[in-house]
Amino acid sequence: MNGVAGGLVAQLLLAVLAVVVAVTTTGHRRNLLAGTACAALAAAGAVTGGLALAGRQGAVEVPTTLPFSPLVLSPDRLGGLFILVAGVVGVAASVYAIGYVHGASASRSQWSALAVFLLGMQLVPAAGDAITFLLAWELMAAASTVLVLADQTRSPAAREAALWYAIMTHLSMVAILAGFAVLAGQTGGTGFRVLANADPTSPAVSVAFGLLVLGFASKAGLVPLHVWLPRAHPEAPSHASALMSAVMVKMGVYGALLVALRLLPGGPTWWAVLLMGLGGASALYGILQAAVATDIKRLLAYSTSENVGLMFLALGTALLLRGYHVPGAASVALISCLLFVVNHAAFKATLFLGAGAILHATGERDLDRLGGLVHRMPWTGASFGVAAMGAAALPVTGAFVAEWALLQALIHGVRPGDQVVAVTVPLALAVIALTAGLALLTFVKAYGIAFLARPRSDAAAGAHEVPTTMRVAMGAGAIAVVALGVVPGPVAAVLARSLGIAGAQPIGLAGLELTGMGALLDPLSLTILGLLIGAPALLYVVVLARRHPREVAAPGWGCGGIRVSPRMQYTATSYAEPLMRVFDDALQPTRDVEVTTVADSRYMAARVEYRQRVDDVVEVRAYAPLVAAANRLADRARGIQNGSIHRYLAFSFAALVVVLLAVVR
Amino acid sequence: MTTAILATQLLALTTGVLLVTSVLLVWQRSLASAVRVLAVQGGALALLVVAIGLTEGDAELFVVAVVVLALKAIAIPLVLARAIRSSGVEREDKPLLNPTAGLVIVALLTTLAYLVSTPIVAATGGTGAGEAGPAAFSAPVGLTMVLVGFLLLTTRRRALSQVVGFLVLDNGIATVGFLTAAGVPLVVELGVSLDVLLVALILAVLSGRMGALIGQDPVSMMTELRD
Amino acid sequence: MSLSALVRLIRRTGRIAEPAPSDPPATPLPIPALRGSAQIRHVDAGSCNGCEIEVGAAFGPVYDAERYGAKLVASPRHADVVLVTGVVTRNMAEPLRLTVGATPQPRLVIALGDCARNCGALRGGYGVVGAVGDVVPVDLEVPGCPPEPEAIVEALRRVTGR
Amino acid sequence: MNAAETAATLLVLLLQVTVMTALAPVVAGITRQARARVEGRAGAGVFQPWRDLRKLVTKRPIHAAGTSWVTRVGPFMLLASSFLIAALIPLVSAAPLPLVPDDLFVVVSVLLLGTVALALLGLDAGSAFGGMGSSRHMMIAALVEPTVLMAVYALSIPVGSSTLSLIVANRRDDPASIASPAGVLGVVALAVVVLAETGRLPVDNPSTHLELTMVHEAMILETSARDLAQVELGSWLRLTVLLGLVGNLVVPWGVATDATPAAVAIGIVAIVVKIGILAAVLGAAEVGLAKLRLFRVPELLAGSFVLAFLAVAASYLVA
Repeated sequence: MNGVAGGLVAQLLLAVLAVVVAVTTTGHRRNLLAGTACAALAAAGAVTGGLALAGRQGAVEVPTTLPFSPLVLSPDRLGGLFILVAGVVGVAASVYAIGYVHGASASRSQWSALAVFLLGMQLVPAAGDAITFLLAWELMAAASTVLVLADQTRSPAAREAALWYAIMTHLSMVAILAGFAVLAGQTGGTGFRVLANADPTSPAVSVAFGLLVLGFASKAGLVPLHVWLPRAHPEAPSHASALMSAVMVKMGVYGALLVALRLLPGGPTWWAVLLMGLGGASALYGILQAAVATDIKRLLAYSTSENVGLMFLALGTALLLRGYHVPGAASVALISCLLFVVNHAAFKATLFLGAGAILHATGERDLDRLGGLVHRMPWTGASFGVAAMGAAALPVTGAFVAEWALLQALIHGVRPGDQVVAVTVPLALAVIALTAGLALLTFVKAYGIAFLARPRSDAAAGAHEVPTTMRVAMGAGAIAVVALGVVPGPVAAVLARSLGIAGAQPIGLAGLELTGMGALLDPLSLTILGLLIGAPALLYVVVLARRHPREVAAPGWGCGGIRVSPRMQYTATSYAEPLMRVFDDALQPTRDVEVTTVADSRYMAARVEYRQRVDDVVEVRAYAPLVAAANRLADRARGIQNGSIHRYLAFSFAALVVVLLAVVR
Repeated sequence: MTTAILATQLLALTTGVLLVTSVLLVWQRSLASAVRVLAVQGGALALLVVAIGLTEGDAELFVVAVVVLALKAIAIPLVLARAIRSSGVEREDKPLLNPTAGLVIVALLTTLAYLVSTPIVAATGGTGAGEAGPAAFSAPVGLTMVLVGFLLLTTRRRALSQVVGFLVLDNGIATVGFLTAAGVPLVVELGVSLDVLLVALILAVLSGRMGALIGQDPVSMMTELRD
Repeated sequence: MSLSALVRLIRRTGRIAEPAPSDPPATPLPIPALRGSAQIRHVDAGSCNGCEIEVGAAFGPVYDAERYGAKLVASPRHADVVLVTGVVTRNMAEPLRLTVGATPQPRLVIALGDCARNCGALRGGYGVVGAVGDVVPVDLEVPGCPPEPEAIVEALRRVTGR
Repeated sequence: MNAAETAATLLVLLLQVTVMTALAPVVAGITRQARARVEGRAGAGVFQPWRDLRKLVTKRPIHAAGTSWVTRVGPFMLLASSFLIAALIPLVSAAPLPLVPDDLFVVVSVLLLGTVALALLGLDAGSAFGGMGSSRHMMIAALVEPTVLMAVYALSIPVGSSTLSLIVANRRDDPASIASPAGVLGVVALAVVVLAETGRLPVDNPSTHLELTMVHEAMILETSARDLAQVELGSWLRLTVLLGLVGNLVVPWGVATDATPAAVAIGIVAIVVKIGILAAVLGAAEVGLAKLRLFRVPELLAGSFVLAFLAVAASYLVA
């Protein structure tokens, strides 16, 4: 029994322990103990993942009473990477939760669900066969549904969100199940090694690919299967939404990687184009919605579907380039995909934890009612700011490196003559560029409106810094965001090894060189150069500051106006308004203006009320009809049952007869 | 040898100008400048013919070039300019498609055109600029112009700017024609160009009349012209 | 007007600005900081707009005060000189104080025109708080009702010393 | 590349930054002077911006109560990002540092650092104008991004690398590529982007006094004294460097390829001349331009995006 196997077993035991602790203890002790147990569980996962990533083999076989072969847990290097990510984020989230949870979110069920959720996420990448994969997947899905329901007693929105989430996640489950079933039918086995024998050119396998991508895409929150994201993430408690967004969604990416690289390599071109299309669409749509969102957690949720979109885009590009025999660029695209995975885990977890801190301190999620928090919550402000830089892919964060690598892959990926490539690659570049620009706006808005300027509500004015455990978790996240960006070379090398490909190697001061395309990026040297050049100016500025100290004027400059109130500031809504107008056709906001005039003249307005809401176009156009149809069907189905016991017995009797007939034949 | 290089450079330049002028026509709203751009496009077309003449080395094409210059760069623009002055409509206000979307669509149309015409390009020798024949440059460009012409025809309200669209369309056809058929017979080309001139005249007059009859002439209002 | 017509007009017009009247003034103001450059924020504290017209003329092409390093700016935070015209009315007293307070040190306040210096024709009028000097400290006064552009330019040259 | 050469390159880069910093206010002066002359005015002379800076640094900054670290650090962040770009872009010499190549993508994102600093600065004071400017600024920045990357792409195709010095060198060695449709379109698109990025007409009016039409000015309404000096110098430096880039792409001759004093001297003279001419042309041309309505700006950017896209298509599917 070696390290990996030991780690896997330890996870199972720690999960049981965590549940027991959560159920038996009470009050603040529960938060402390259960939180610690969850952190230990996650840490075990991190260690296991690290070992697997380092190449250690190890398997655990769990015999089952089911008529299947025993469940196999044997993570490969790639799985190890995802387990590591899940574990590290899990530790941060658990520590954060100790200080964060209160009321409903501190209940027995919530803590137990958290433990099970962590376990599920750490087992999915460890699965060695389809059955285990699906079981772990279901564990993850069910536990997260419970977490979304945390606030259900008080908020109907939470109940609705949980409903959407449960339906979507189980549809995805069904799709994945069907996909694996088709593959199993083709190959006659459920182990991944066996499934890998399927012939990717046969139509049946293409169907399986479609089903699997459908399932994984809906878990990954890709447009148009993203509708659960902007509902579930805001309603779940923040440590849960951090886990869901930073890790669980990645399991969809892991599934796609598993299918595209390990199970069905060398598929037809349209697979790659499909992935690129899905990715590009959700990248654009997600960031567009994020840019105009005012609920901070909704904003983050949409930005998640943007980032996952970029990951799928990178994966699709890699497959495409592989198909056209540009191995160098293909592997760089793959590496950038994994770089996105890792960095997104870092900054998105930090952002959600930060949003949770804001919620904890002000009880507000609406950016329009926040402001000036940087003075009252310096720690949160700092970590959120750093993470926001990461989300905007600015240097020197890891996301910037990932984006840079992807762009390099695109630039070097084209040989004149391959039509498909010559068309898709420029389009992909355009999509990525627009996405990057909008992401910049989105996160300048998120940080600038929430933390800078003057408070827009009493809640924001009365904010306070959050407990230590939360600060520690957020700070660690922020450090990770920068660290990943400062030493991209080793990171990328590890990622490349986890895929068993070449294409990236460290250079200079932990810089990254993309071998075969003469492109290199050394953020540390860049920073040093910047400091070197900026130093004299900085020195001069400091001297000036000593000689001519600042003075503070009471109000900001309002054209000499005397009554300058915080309500005159730009809000998140107004900040995104120009963009809203530019993309009016895509977003289709509903605006209505209500003018109430004074009694004696209808030309003098007493008050003007302006309302504007942006609904999710996809949801309104695509899902609303479906939901309506489902309801009609349900109404009709109600006709069948009238409560008479005889009729129900008749139903089961008929069913029995039918089954018997089927058996006889 | 040097003439070959010169011809290639000329081809690259003229096709580039044709492409950009078509984009500009989608870009701006002012009819007067649209006509000016159209004139430039005509000139570029004439130059293109010259370049082909250099590569093919037949003198007949130079005559065609002169004719094209006279008609497309001078005559038709003049006619249109007068029509605009008489109609008093100088802007294409609120086209059915806002310019931003139109421009993005043009980008996609261009890609499509290049895709479709790759076989032709391949047929006329390689995809590299060095050995590519004239068709390699202008077949896709011509196709793009045809598509852009249709775009203008379908999305513009003013009759005159639709005339412009029609002329772009014709220029595109001419471009493709010159190249793929390595020079249409002189007579045919002359006939076509004269027809176009005729059409331009008639449309100009008509739009003038329409202007006189129903003030502004949004073509979308002309739904009564059935059977 | 089409671009070509504009170009033709420009060529026809040529240089409008008159040659600089004289050498820099003998008695520049003793603020070395503002030597060579002075950004000006203009405040109309309750003027009849006569002075505004003259200020406009002073910064127009003919007198071109900008050539001496003076420049009108949008925000007092950017300004060194607050150029006040007209008597200070009740509603403008506080804004005037705020504007001067919003101007970083070292700064100058110029009272432009007789109204600004001593209420001029509007002395004792309804809603008049007083001259500029009664509200904020004034460093330089420019007489005249309204003062001629030359006078304004001269004052500005004393500030910039050019 | 051994240590000595690296040191030499570094030295040249520092020299380049110094020259550009000294030149930046003069460039602003040139544009204003050219404008003044075309308008028939005498103008304040090309060194007026320097006088303004000299005065600004000796004043006492004022800022509103409740402003945060952004107000104190933001201006310097902008300035520092401009310095870094001035070092990265091959202006005087086309010999990149071994570990810090002048990758165009990196250059763009360093530019964005400055953009973000300015946008946050606008928001921090909590005044209506600042927020307005910041919001418009970020919208334009967001829409510029696709165009600039597409232009970068178009320029990088012939070279097969996004490294600027290689692109410049390639254009110098193969002048035909400058006149080629792809080359021309790419540079035109880039030029439009430069106008948008540096807040010149027709995207933004650098000399407006009306708050409601402001973009860049509105963000810095609250900034004073040395903070203002840093912001202004940073923006001018940005303009100067980007003009220099366009200049070197259109006329790639005179750029030093090695660190010999003679070559460097020639390089300095060449780049100063190029930038000076471009600045004068810019200033004079702006007289004939009016500011676009904010919601017409996307049309302009879409247009230049299409140009860049055509450049890409042309270079793939034909040449």
